[in-house]
Order: sequence, then structure tokens, then C-alpha cells
Amino acid sequence: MLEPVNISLESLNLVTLMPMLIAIGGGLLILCIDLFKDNIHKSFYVALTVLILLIDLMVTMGLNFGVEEKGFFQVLLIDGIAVLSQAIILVASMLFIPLALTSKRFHEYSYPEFFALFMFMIAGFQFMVSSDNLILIFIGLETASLSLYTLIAMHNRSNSFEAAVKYFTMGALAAGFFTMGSAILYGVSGSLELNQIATAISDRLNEPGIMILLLGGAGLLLTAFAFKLSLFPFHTWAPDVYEGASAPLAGYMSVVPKVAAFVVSMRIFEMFINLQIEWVQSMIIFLSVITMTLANLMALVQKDVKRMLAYSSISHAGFVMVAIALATDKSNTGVFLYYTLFMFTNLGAFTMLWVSRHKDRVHHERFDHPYEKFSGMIKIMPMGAVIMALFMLSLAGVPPFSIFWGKIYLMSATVDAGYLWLAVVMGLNSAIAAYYYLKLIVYMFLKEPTDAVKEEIVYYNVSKPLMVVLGFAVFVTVFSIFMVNPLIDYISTMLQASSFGI
Amino acid sequence: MYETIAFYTFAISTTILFLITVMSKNVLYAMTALASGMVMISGFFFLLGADFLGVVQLIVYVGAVMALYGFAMMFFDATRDIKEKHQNPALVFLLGGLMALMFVVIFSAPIIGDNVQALYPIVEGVGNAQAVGMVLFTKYLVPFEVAALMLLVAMIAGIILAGKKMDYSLTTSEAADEEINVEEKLQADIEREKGEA
Amino acid sequence: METLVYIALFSPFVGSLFAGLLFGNSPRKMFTGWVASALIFVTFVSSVTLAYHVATVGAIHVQMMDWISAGDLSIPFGFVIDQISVTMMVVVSLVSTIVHIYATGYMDHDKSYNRFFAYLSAFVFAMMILIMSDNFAGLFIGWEGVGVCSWLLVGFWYHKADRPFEENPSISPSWAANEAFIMNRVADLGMLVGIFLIYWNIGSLQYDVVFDAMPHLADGILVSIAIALFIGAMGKSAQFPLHTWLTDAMEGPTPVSALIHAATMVTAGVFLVIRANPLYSLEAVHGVSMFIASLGTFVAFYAATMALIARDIKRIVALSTLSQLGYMFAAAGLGAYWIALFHLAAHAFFKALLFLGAGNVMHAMDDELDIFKMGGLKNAMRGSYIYMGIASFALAGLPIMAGFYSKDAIIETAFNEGTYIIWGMLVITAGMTAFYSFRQVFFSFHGEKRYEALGFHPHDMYKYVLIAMAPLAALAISFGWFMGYYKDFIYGLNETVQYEMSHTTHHWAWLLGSIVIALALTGIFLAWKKYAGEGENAWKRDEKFEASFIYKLLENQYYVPKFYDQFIVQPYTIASAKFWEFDKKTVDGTVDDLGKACLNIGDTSRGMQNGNLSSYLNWMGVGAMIIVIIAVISSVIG
Amino acid sequence: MLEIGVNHYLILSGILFSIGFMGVLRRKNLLMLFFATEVMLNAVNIAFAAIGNYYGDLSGQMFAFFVIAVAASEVAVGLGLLIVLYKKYGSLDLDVISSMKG
Amino acid sequence: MDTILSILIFFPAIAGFVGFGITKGSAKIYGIAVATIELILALLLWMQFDTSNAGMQFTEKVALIADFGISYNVGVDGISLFIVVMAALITLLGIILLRPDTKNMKNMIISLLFLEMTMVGVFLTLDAIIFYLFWELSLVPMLYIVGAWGGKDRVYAAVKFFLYTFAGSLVMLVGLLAMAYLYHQANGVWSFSILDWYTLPLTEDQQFWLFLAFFAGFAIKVPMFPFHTWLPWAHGQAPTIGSVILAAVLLKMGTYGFVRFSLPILPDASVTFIPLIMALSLIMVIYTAMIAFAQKDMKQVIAYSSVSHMGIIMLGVFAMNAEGLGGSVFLMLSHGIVSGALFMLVGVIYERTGTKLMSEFGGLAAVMPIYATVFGLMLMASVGLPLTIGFVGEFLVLLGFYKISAIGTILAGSTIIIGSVYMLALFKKSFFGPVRHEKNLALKDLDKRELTALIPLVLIVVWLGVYPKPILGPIDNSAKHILTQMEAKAINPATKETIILSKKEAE
Repeated sequence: MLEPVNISLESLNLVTLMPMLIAIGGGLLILCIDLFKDNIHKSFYVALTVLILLIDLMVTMGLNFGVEEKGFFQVLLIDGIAVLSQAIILVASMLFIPLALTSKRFHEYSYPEFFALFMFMIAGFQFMVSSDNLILIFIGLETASLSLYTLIAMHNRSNSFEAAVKYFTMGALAAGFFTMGSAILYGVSGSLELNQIATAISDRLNEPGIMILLLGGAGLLLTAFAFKLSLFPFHTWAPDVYEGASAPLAGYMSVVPKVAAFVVSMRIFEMFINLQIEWVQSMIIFLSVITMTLANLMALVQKDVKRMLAYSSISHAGFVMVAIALATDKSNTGVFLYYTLFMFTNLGAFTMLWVSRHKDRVHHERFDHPYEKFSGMIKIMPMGAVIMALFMLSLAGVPPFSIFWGKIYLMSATVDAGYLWLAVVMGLNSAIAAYYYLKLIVYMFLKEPTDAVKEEIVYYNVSKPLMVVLGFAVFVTVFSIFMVNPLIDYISTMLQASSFGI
Repeated sequence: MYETIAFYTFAISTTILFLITVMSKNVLYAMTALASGMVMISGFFFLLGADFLGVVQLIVYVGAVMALYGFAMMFFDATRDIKEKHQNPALVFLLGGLMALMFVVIFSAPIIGDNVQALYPIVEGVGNAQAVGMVLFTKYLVPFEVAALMLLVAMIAGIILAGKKMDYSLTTSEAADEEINVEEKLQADIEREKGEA
Repeated sequence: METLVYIALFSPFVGSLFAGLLFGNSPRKMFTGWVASALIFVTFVSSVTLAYHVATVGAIHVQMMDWISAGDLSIPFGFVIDQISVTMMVVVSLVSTIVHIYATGYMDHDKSYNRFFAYLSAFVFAMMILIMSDNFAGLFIGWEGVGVCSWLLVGFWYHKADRPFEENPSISPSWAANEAFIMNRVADLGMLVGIFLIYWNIGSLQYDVVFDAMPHLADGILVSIAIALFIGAMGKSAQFPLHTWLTDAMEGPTPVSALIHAATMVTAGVFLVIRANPLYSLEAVHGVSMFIASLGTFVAFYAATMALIARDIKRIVALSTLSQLGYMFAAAGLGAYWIALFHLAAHAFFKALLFLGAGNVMHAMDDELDIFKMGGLKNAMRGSYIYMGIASFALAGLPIMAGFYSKDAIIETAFNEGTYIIWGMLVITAGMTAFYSFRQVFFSFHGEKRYEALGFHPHDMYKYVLIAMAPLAALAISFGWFMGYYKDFIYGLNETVQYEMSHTTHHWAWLLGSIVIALALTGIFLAWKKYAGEGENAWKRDEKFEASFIYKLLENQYYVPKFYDQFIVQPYTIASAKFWEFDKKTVDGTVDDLGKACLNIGDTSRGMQNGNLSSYLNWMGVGAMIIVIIAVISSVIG
Repeated sequence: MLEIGVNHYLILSGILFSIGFMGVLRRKNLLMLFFATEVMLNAVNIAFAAIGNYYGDLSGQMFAFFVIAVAASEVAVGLGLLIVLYKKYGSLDLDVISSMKG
Repeated sequence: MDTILSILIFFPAIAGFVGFGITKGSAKIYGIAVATIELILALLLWMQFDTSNAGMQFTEKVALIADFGISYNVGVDGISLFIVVMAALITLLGIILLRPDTKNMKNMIISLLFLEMTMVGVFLTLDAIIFYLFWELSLVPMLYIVGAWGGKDRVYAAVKFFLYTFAGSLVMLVGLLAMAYLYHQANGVWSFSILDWYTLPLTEDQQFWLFLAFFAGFAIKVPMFPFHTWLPWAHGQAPTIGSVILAAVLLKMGTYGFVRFSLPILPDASVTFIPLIMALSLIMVIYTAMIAFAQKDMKQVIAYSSVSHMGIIMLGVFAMNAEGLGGSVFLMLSHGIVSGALFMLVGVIYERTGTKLMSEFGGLAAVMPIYATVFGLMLMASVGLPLTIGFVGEFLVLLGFYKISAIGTILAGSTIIIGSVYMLALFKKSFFGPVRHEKNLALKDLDKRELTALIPLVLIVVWLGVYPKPILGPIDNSAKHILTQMEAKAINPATKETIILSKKEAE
């Protein structure tokens, strides 16, 4: 017979579960409210969501005890990067969800379930980043992903369904790789927890034939995360999904799932790299180099701004992936710095797209945001054009706009690690990338407006909340230079309080 | 000996069944083969002493999932043979074959470490279900709850996506910005259908 | 005295600014010419006073202010008034004054009259800087300054259109101006290199410092400096092969030709060699000096041959200038610097006179230059006839005339140095000089009045102009008489400038002189015989001779301009066009191709994004496959 | 060969996984494609169960449970998506559903 | 006045921002006012400047990203001072020259003011990252100016300009980061301050690679052969003001970069690379001058001539003596003034006739005498006539470089020949000869607006040609200072030998 278990409540460390519980509770609350009262305006749900997320954020930030915290039988791991990435995820969510408050109605926002699913998705991501147990990571990932697929499909256009199905199917395949990879690691280590896996592997590192298992397992996991991070050649879903999804969701996807996936990649692959398994490092560098290059090249020939931004997000992900390969403190700091800064710029860029989103495809039979839509914008809407240009310049890495700082920090990390050639490749890629960002600026500033470009069409969706979000994004993008130092401070403090500290 | 025979029997049958699943042109055959294959897989679980898992496999997979697929199949009216255009069948087989080869190579390696200690050992004389329950509700309580959340998500997703409300898109131009009330329209539809009936 | 130096220097500048800034753009104002002339005259007076001062008291050295100082380099605006510079100052200011006055008459119908005086005075200013400067950089300022003024003045009638080379070898004034400027710049580069060499080896550009330090330098460096500076001199003084610009520069108004391309600027090269006499008299650079002498001799001869058959009145004078410059270089190269300088001065007087006379002819003939169309002008233009005659006598080196003393001294020097080939050539050239100068005189003033058939109504220049030319005529006659005084004067400068004939030469001097005179007289006689006849004896074109190879060779200036055109100008033009093509196609093309390649790769790789989920999955499968295979292989290998 | 060890199970799991993988790559019909993903997940379950058995550890089985749960939820969401897609396109053939490209 | 540099940098930007609120009609006068104030500030700086101090003055330092060693750090020395003054002057004159009927005048003025901030910022900053910031930022307004007001292929030209420079500077950025890393290795703290970097000893190998990285950024900006092809495009398509500022100030950023970064930080590599620099510069000097001769468009002639002159400047920078270095800085100024003026002049005729093709003109000297005079003067300054501004720098550069290579100097000196070839050809084709087109007879000479813009330049050309001392003195001081730093920092004895602090010592 089994011994009855006696567990003290304190040892569970319930507080570690609090952030996710708040998100889940929030989701359930929304569902319940929906049960009792129909036809509440979406603004109510948006406000509610933001408030819950705010509480969640505050609780999360309060979790920082300066050391690793484990809870619930060591399943939950609240360390620095968990808190940090949760904070980023929550902030991003809070910034993106107000984009629901358009002046025009869209299908997905007419469902209260949309907001519930959104909460559940956040909870999924939170679980994913705050655990080193492969099972919980997997479940969190799937919860979040399944919600995301649904959210995409809820935009309710044939493109959205197509996008959701593509994402879903490839996600299923990636899930297969993830599980298989985990199985191999489990086989090698007899455990599903990364810290124990690391110990076990380091014990067995010299056994003959073990390397093939390790590399095979790492390769399969890499495939799975490469899919999530949209690295070449697993990126193929990304442009279609970005195109099919609504702009806020696309922007959201370019940040939040990636941050979550980066955190997990950090935990998994840096474990390998720290175990001196250089193959993983070379493989990741190889992947990131071709990712950023090819994505950039493909972005060059896009006709649609949103699709271009999709490729650009792929390229940025490739850029940041380098940091994982380097596995230094600085590079890890760089990942978060980069994504924090990237978040604000992308928020702005996608909001601009969202603002200008028209239900009819006025300019192009397939695309919502073809370049022609923006031509001569400076003449009609100077402010809008300048703002959009700021975001483009920031994405291109022109100082002093936000992404530049992330970029130099990462490049500096690369240089520090001795990968000068890689830094040069990163630099040249930024130059290639500048071309397509510039293309939009060229359209906006240097071309004559076409007949179809009219203020009421381009500012179709605009509303006060959207403008506030936009203003916030502009502010942060422009004045990011004053934010960088506190951010670096905070991030490195956080990193020191995690398995990656020092 | 008994185990060997059982293993090979199950192995061969699952392989063949799954091959049918992925090769067959007929959805019904494929699905039947899948269901049978899963039954066979539960056989492995029993062999490996994971009785509870085997049962779950039978109930969840063969019972629930397959039923779901069955309904779906009916919805899509997919009893006919399905024509699929394969652009490069050779590549697919090559990839599949190579993948299999790689797994053979990888798994030929001595995977089980002697020094590796089981963290949640299977206690002698304790039923599998009991042991599983013990672990599941202590160590894996959180994942378990999250799995519940995931199923909730799946449920909501299924309801929303398959719901009638999705037929009227507020997103696309057809319903542009006229302040149409989706509910009203739905109601009207239902009534019209009733009338037709 | 310092004030006088500045007055001498700046009064032409004031004149230039007066004419240029105040009236440059306004309609013709006669007084601008007079003001400018008066200011040049002031310079002349100051120069003469300074000359007296130099002769009696000694050289003056003033420093106005710093110009460039960087690193260890320090270049002031400093001026030195010694025997050499003061000679030049007097000559330049005198000729300039006369030319200015002359120009008030000559240019009185030109609507850009004011502008002309602005340029002309500016030229004098630049020339003064060139002469008076106490360092090589200052010299270079003047050097370039006269170049620009020459450019402006040659191209004064810029509105004239280009004509084909066959029709007019100098194409157009603006073309000739550019040619002159560019060709001079070629030489200037040599000069700059010389300056750099001096600076890096001595550390200063001041004449006194430099010449003091020179004897201590290595031979190779000295030779390089000497060559480099001489290259500079070659350009300005139009020595072969940089001579073609001078004849083309005759496109400018005649006073310009008289002042710049006969009397002053073209002698700057000679001046430079004389100025640098401590360098060129060093034993180490003897070879260079000999080369200078030989080249000078060659040019003297070479130019004279071309002058023999030239038809253009100004070209003949220009070629004779070239030839005389050759004489001066021969003298300077042989070490007889003061003789060269003396000839320079003498030449300035009679050549300016000759040019101005030629200008009178042109003026009378409505700018007609072809001597074949003239003849028998002596009655219509008596004054000019006399002046031209005097000048030609002086040029031919007949006794009493200025040219006799100076040229003869040069020929004697060649004999004295034992360079008999040079001597021989110079003697022959002297004969040819007499022939061609009188050929021109006889052609224009004697013989049939061919102009009548062409409908010209020649009349002589304004009286005052002719009177103004008188000093030149007087000096053309008498300047040689002062040779002895001048020698004493210049011997005060330094050792190296002194040059004395040996006793033997002195002994043979009368014989040598007679040979030259005999040859000159022969030349004059031949010219008389052939060209001065009237009626029966009148000159007729000799078609056969004109078809001969020699004639063609000379007429085409030994095909040198053609050579330049064919082998420098055209290849340069073609190469430029080719380079441009290369730049656009290859250099820029590569960049564009890189860009296009990026786009193409983008476009091609976009193919993987075909929208079909199945192929996406395949890509993913392939990717996974590759990663796993690499994993397996690399783990097996290592 | 006769003595069944963990490697046997694992190799079998690998082969089954490859079959599923091949199916995913091969299938054009979305419904059938989902079948193939089920095959893959099931194949992994064998591996987990086997490893768990040989270590005498329950974690493998746990993972297998959760994989089953995930598979089930995926089916739900996937079928939901298929339904809306089918309504829009009238087909489940991947060649038809490819409006977004480039 | 301790914050005068910050005021100088940010005043135009703030004014540009405020300018959004100005009405269209008053935009130009607003621009003139702001640029005048900026110029007065710059002159004030000059007056306050201590000419005897060769080092940095008016320094300010505020930490921005302390953890990463990035701080806002500005200072001025004899080299940057005058470039800043020139930038302010050229901007003012450029704005004055703007046609009152320029479309979107307000946008133009705002762009120009932002551009002015970046230009001033580049030259005053002492922090590598902030330098990079201004460096990159300067591309943006320029892109807009070229792209929005330019000629037919303006978009292509603008994008090419942007991308080319951007690509190069990103490689440079890697170099900067590597430099910071090396500094961190040595001192344990992060710093991007150039002054700190001056003190950091580097091995020859490190210097070699860092030099190459810096080279990528600077050489494209200069632009050195074979990276120059963006320039004819940019100039050919840019509006007058764009060309003026591009030629006068933006190109100087490249050479300034070499002076400020490559030389003092990497002395040994600088010496090692002299042959390469020399080869490229000579190609620039001769090859582009020949291309200039082949041009049909006046503006292209001047554009290519800019490249050619920049070659001379490059030689001076690498002359490794005070004469050459000081001369090249002076030449930067003089080239800025002269090419700026020439572009303005071409702009004038382009405004009148709508064409820049030389074949369309001819005989302009008779029709527009003042214009021709100013043009002629600038032309002469451009070909380096003594007593004009162009001579001083060119002379000093060639003089200085003679110490490095006699042959190289002679080849480079051919610029005075071929430079006059294309310039005189240009002048002859457009200004001399008969008036080719009837309509050109009616062309008006320079009007008041144009004279206001050009006369200051004319005066400067003459003034600094005759009396360059007020500027040459401080430049010379700072050039010597840089050379002293280089000499002190050099680790290779051969380098020390090449660097000539004072000729007397060298002997």
C-alpha cells in the first residue's frame, strides 16, 4: 500500500501559482458574467481584462524574491526569467487588448469568450515560462496555442480560418517533435525536469553512444521550438498566419508567444550549451543566420505591409536567436531587452495597420495593407505618416529609436562572445532589412497619393483608445534611450535570480 | 518469451495498421485502422505495466476521440475515396524512411543509464492505478489542472468555431458596418428553416 | 621704401578692383582704362625708384603678414626687392603701362572695355607678386595668378564659336584659354613637386634660407629639385613640348599678346631659373643646366623654322617669342644668368613693340591676321611701319639695336662655354630670325597692296597710342647701350649671377659678331628679295613649295598639336567616357546587381511560401530531417 | 533480438512516429492529416511508457497521459477549425486552401 | 556658456519640432531665423573657443546607459569647431537660397532643421554610440529631402544613398562594439567615450580588424572608390539644397570619422593601411576626375569632382604629419564652401531653365555676367587657385603627403591638371561660345535672394584664401595634438617613425 501523503500547505508555496490563477480566474469570471448578462459592450470586457491583467502583473512582479522559488512539488519554478517574461507577456497583453476598442465592430470582439480565451492563453504562456518540467511546459504551450488558434480563427474571414488551420496543423507536427524530443531526454536522464536532466546528462556525458541520443533529442526539441520561434525552414506558417490574423493579434503573436518560446529555449538549449555540447550552439547559429537572411530577402519582395512585418518578425526572431546560442548573461539580457523594446515598436506598427484596416479591401484584391495604401500619406495625414515612419525606422534599427538599443546590445553580446563574423552578418542583415522598411517610408513620404488614399479610409478604425495606445508606443519608441538603462538593470537583476544568473 | 511474442505481434500489427491509416484513400478505412492501431498500442501499455494508461488509451482514444472523428467524418461526408494529388511522393517516402532510419540509429544507442535513479518509482505491490493517482495528484497536480483548463479551452473553441454565429461575419465586408444584430439574424434563420421544414 | 614696395605691388590691384568691381558690369567707361593706366604708371615710377634704391643702397626685404602656417611650414606674404626682381619690375611695369595706354585705344570699341582693364591690371598685380615674392609659395601664387589672368584674357572674346582645327588651329579664344591654362598646370605640378622637395629637405620655402641650405643637400635631391622647378618654368615659358599653347594664345586681344605672351608672363620661366641661379649653378645640377641650355637652343631653332612659313601675323610674332625664350634659356642654362635677364628685358621691349605694331596692323585690317592679304601698308600706316621696322631690326640683332647686344652675348656665351653645337644652332637661328621677322614686315608693309582687292581701308592707330609706343621703340634701339651699367648693377647681387667671357672669346668676339650680323643681313636680304617686290617682282604664292613635305610639316607645327589631339586629348576623352561607362555599368552595376540579387533570391525563395500547407509541412519535415541527420552524423563523427 | 529490451520499444516507437510523420507530409486531406498526427503522438506514448517501465519510474506514464489529453483537445479544436473551414471552402483538400502565398 | 554645445545640437531640433506649428507661408523666414540663431551660436562658440588649447573644450558628460558605458558626451576642438560653423553657415545659406515657391516648404524647413541637428551632433559628440546615433539619423532627413524634392529618379537615388551608407555603418557599428569590448577587457568597465578609447592600447592585429570595420562605415560616406556610386545618384537627383548640404557637410562626416576615430585610436593600423588608402584615393582623384570630364550634366560634373576632391582629403588625413592632416581638415572646409557654392550655382541655373545639361547652355557669360563671375571664382577655388580657399588645403595636403609617397603625390597632384580640365570644359561649354538657345538670352542674372546666399561664400573663399590663419591655427594645433596622441599610442616603432610630429625632430 502506498503511504498516505502528508503535505504541508506551505511547502506547496501556493503563491507561485497566483499569477496563473488570476488569469484563469479572470477568464472564468468573464465566462460567468457572460452567462448572466448578454450583450455587454466589448469595452467592458476590455476594461475588465486589462484590470485583471494589471493585478496579475502586480502579483507577478511581487513574486520576485531574488532567488529561485519552487512550488507545487517543484513543478512550478518562479525564477528571475519567469517573472521577467511573465511581466513582458502581461504588459504586452495589456497593451494589445485595448486594440479591441475600434470604432468599427469586428467579429471576434462580439464574443465575450474571446476575452476568456485570451486570459487562458496568457495563463498558458505563464505556465510555460514558469516551469522547468517538460510536462507542464508542454501543457502550457498547448493551452496557449489552442487558444491562439481559436482567437485567430475568430476573426472570421476565410483567410483567418486558413491561417488558423495552417498554424494548427504545423503546431501539431511540432508537438509531435517536442514530445519525441522529450522522450529521448527522459530516456537519457530518467527525469522530466530540466535541472535534473542537466545533472543526469552531465553524469552520463562520457558514456559511449550517449551523444547520438543527446543530439537527436536536442535536434527534435530544436525543431519544435524553431517552429514556435519561426526559424527557417519552420517559419512558413508565420507570414500566412500574420496575414490571416487581425492586426492586433498578429502584433501580439510577434511578441508574446516568442518571448515564451525564447524563455523555454533558453532553459533547454542553454542547458545543452552549458554542458559543452557545441553542436547545439552551432546549429542554432546556423539556423538563426539563415533565418534572418532569408526572411529579410523574402520580406524585400512583399507587397503587403502586414506580410512584410511578418517576415520582419521572423527575421528579428532569427536575430534574437543568436543570443540563445551565445548563452551568456549579456546575451540573455539582450533577449529580454530586445523583445521589450521590440514590443513597443511592433505595438505601434500593428496598431497603425489596425487603425487603417478597412473592411473592404479597397486597394488590393487580396491584401488589406498593400504599400499603395500608404502612398503619399505625408500629404494627407502628416502625423500618421511620421508616426508610422518612426516605427519603421525603429524596426530598421536606426538610432535612437527603441530597437536600435536592443540591436546593439545583442550585437555587443555577440562581439563579446568572440563571434565577430556573426555580428557583421547581423549588421548586414539589418541593412538589407532597412530596404523594406524604407519602402514603406518611400511610399508614405516620397510618392504621390493615389485616388483611393483618403483620410476616412486610412483612419477607418481610429478611436480614442487606439490613439492612446499609439501615443504610448510612439513615446516609448522615441524616448527609449532613457528607458534602456533601468531596463538593463532590472533584467540583469532578474537574470541573476535565475538558473542563468552569473 | 511470452513478452517477445506479444511485442512482435503488437508491433507488426500496429505498424501495418498505422501504415494503412496514412496510406489509405478511404477515410473510413483509415479511421478504422487508426482505431485498431490504438487498441494495439494499449496492448503495449499493458505489456509495459502501465495498465491504467492502457485503459485510458482505450477509453479516451478509441472511445472519445474516434467517436469525435466519426461525427466529423459524417459532417464532411467523407465516405467516398479521397483523391489526393501528391506532387512528390518519392520525397515523402524518402523523408519518412530516413526518419525511421534515424530513429533506429538513435534508439540503438544504449539509452538506459545504470545510475539513473527513478524519481517516482513504481512501488512493488501497488496497483498501477493507485500509483498513478498518487503521483498525478501530488506532483502533477498543477499540470493536471492545466490540462483541465486546456480541455476547457478546447471545448470553448469547439463550441465557438462550430457555432452558427460564425456564419455571419462582422469582419468581412458583406456585413460591413450596418448595425445588424447577429442574434436577430440567427433567429430569423432558424425561423425560416422551421418554416421550410 | 617699404611703402613704395607696397605701392608698386598694390596699385595695379587697386586699378583692377576699380575697373572690375565698380565698373565691371557697366557699359564702357573710357576713364577706367585711364585710371588703370595711371595706376600702373605709379607702379612703374615706384619700380624705378626702387631700382635706384637697390642700386645705391641694396636689396629690400619686407614681410607683410603670415599666409599659411601649418605644422612646421610657415609661409608669409614676404617680398624681396633685389637686382633680379627689380629688373623685372621695371620691365613689367614699363611694358604694362604702355600696353595699358595702348589698350585704351585698341579696345575702345569693345563693349567689355572695363572688364578688360580689370583683367589686365589684375595680371600686372599677379605678375608683380610672382616677381617680388620672397618665397616659392609666393612665387607660386603669382605663377597661378598670371595663369588665370592669361586664361581670362586669352578667352576675353569668349563669345566666339569654336571652329574646326583645320580652319583655325587655335579653334576659339575660349579653347585656347583653356589649353593655355591646362598646359600650364601640367608644368605647375612639376613646380609644386619642386616646392615639396624643397620643403621636406630644407624646411622652408624662403629663397634666402633655401639657397643657403642648397649646397649641403645630396646631389640626387638637388637634381630632382632642379628638374621639378624647370618643368614649372617650361610650362610658363612655353618650352617644348609644352609650347603649343603660346601660339594658340594669340586668340586673345593683341595688347594681351604683347603684354603677357611676349613681354612678361612667358618670361616667368626664365625668371624662375634666374631666380634660382644659386641652385642651377651648383656643380651637382650641371646636367640639368646643360639640358636647359640644349632645350632652349632647340626651341629657339624649332620655333624659328615654323615662323619661316607662318601666315598669321600674330603667330609669327608668337613663334619668334618662343624662339627668343629659347635663347634666354640657353643663356640661363649655360650659367649666364644676367645675360639671360638682360635679353629678357631687351626682348620685352622690342617684342612688345612688335606686337603692338602688329596690333595696329590688325586694327587697321579689321582683325585680319593673314599676311598674304596684306602688303603695301607702309603709306597708310607710317608710324606703325617705323615701329615694326625698329622692332624687327632689334629682333634680328642688327648692331646698335638692343637685340644685338643681348642676343649676341648669348651666342657668345655658347661659344665661350665650348658648346659649339649650341652656338651653331643659335647662329643659324639668328639668321632665320632676321628672315622671318623681315618677311613679315615686308609682307605687310611692302609689295602689292593686296588688301585693296579685299576692300580694306586701313588707317593708322590714334596718335596718342603711337606716341605712347615711342618709349618702347627708344628702348628697342638703345637698351643695349646700357649693358655695361646693367652688368655692374646686377653683379651686386651674388657670385653665381656673375658671368664673364673668357679672354679667348673676348678676343674672337668681333668675328663671332660679324658672322651673326652677316647671317642676319643675309636673311633680311632674302626676305627683301622675295617679299618686298612690287609689280613684276611682286610675291606670288609658290604652290609647289606649299605642297612640299617640309612646308606641310612646318605649317602643321611639326604635327605636335595634332599629336596632342590624337594621342592625348582624344584618348583622354575616350578613356573618360569609357570610365564613366565602367563606373555606371561595373562599379555601380555591381552594387545594383547585389541589390537585385537580393531581390531575386527573395523572389525565388518566396516560392517556398506557396500557400499550400502540405508543402509547408514538407519544408518542416525536410528541416527536421536535416537537423536530425546532422545531429546523427556529427555525433557519429565526433 | 528475442529478449525484448527498451530499445525494441523505442525503435518501434520511432518507426511508428516516422509512419505518422510520413502521413503528415503525405496527406492532403486535412481530416486524414489529423489521423497521422494522432499516430505520431501515440508512437511517442509507447516510448514514454517503455522508458518509464525500464527506469521503474512513473513520470513517463504521466507524460503519456498528458499527451493523450493534449491529443484529445487538439482533436476538438482541430475539428472545430475543420468545420468552419469546410463551411467556407467546401473542401478539406489542402490544395484548395491556399489563398495566401508569397 | 558651459552648455553651449548642447544648445547648438538641440536648438535646431527643438526649433524643427516647434516648426510643426508654423504656417506654410512663414516657414522659410522661420527657417532663416532659426538657422541664423544657430549660426550666431556657432560663431559665439568660436569666439569663446580657446585657440591655444588643442584638446577638447566645453565638454559635457551625462551618463545615458551607464551599465553599457553609453553617455551623452560632447566636446569641441579645433577640428570640429569649424566644421560645425560651416554646417551652420551652409544650412543658413541653403535655406536662404530656397525658392519661395518650393512645394511643401514647411516640411523642407523642418527636415533641414533636423538635419542640422544631426550634422552638428556628429561633429560634436565624443561618445561613439551617440556619434553613431547622429550619423544614422542624418540619413533620414536627407532621404526625405532627396526623395521628396529631387529629380526623376529621386526615390532610387535616395534609397540607394540610405541603404549604402546604412550598410557600411552597421559594419562600423560592429567595430565600435568590438572596441568597447576591448576596452572592457582591459579596464573592466564599459565605455564608448572616444577620449577613453584614445588611451587604450591595442595590438596590431586588433587594430587591423577594427580599422577595416571603421573603414567600411567611413569609406562609404566619404565616398571612397569603389563605394562612391551612390553619390552621383544622390547629387544628380537631389534638390539644390540637398546637394549643397550633402557635399558640404555630410561627406565630411566620413573623413572626420577617419580623423576622429581611425587615426588616434588605431595608429598602427592607420599606418599599415596607408598603401591601400593611397591606392583608393588616387583612383578616386584621377578616375573620378576623368569621369567628371565625360559628364553632360553640370551637376554631375560637380558631383564627381567632389569625389575627386575627397580623395585628396583622404590623402591628407593619412599623411601622418601636421601639414597633411591640418591641410585635409582645412580642405574639408574649403571643399564644403566651394562645392556648396557650386551646387547652389547649378541650382540657380536649373531653376531658371529646368535643365542642367551643358549642351543646353553656352554663352551664359554674356547673358549672366555676375553669375558667370561667381561661378568662375568658385571654379578657380575648386581647381585650387592660390589666394582662394581651395589652394591652401590642397597645397598642404599634397605637401604633407609628399613625405609618405612622392609618386603618390605626383599622381594625386595631377588633380590640379585634370581638375582644371573638367572644370574648364564645363565652364567653356556653358559659359563661353555663342548663346546656343534663343531663350537663354532672356535669362536673368542673379537676383537678391541668390546674391544673399552666394556673396558670403564668395567673401569666405577669398578671405580664407588670403588669410587662412584664424582657422588654420586652431586646426593645426589640434592636428598636432592628434598626431602626438597617435605617436604616444603607437606600438610599432615603424609607426612612430612614419608619424612626423615636427620636422625638426625628425631630422
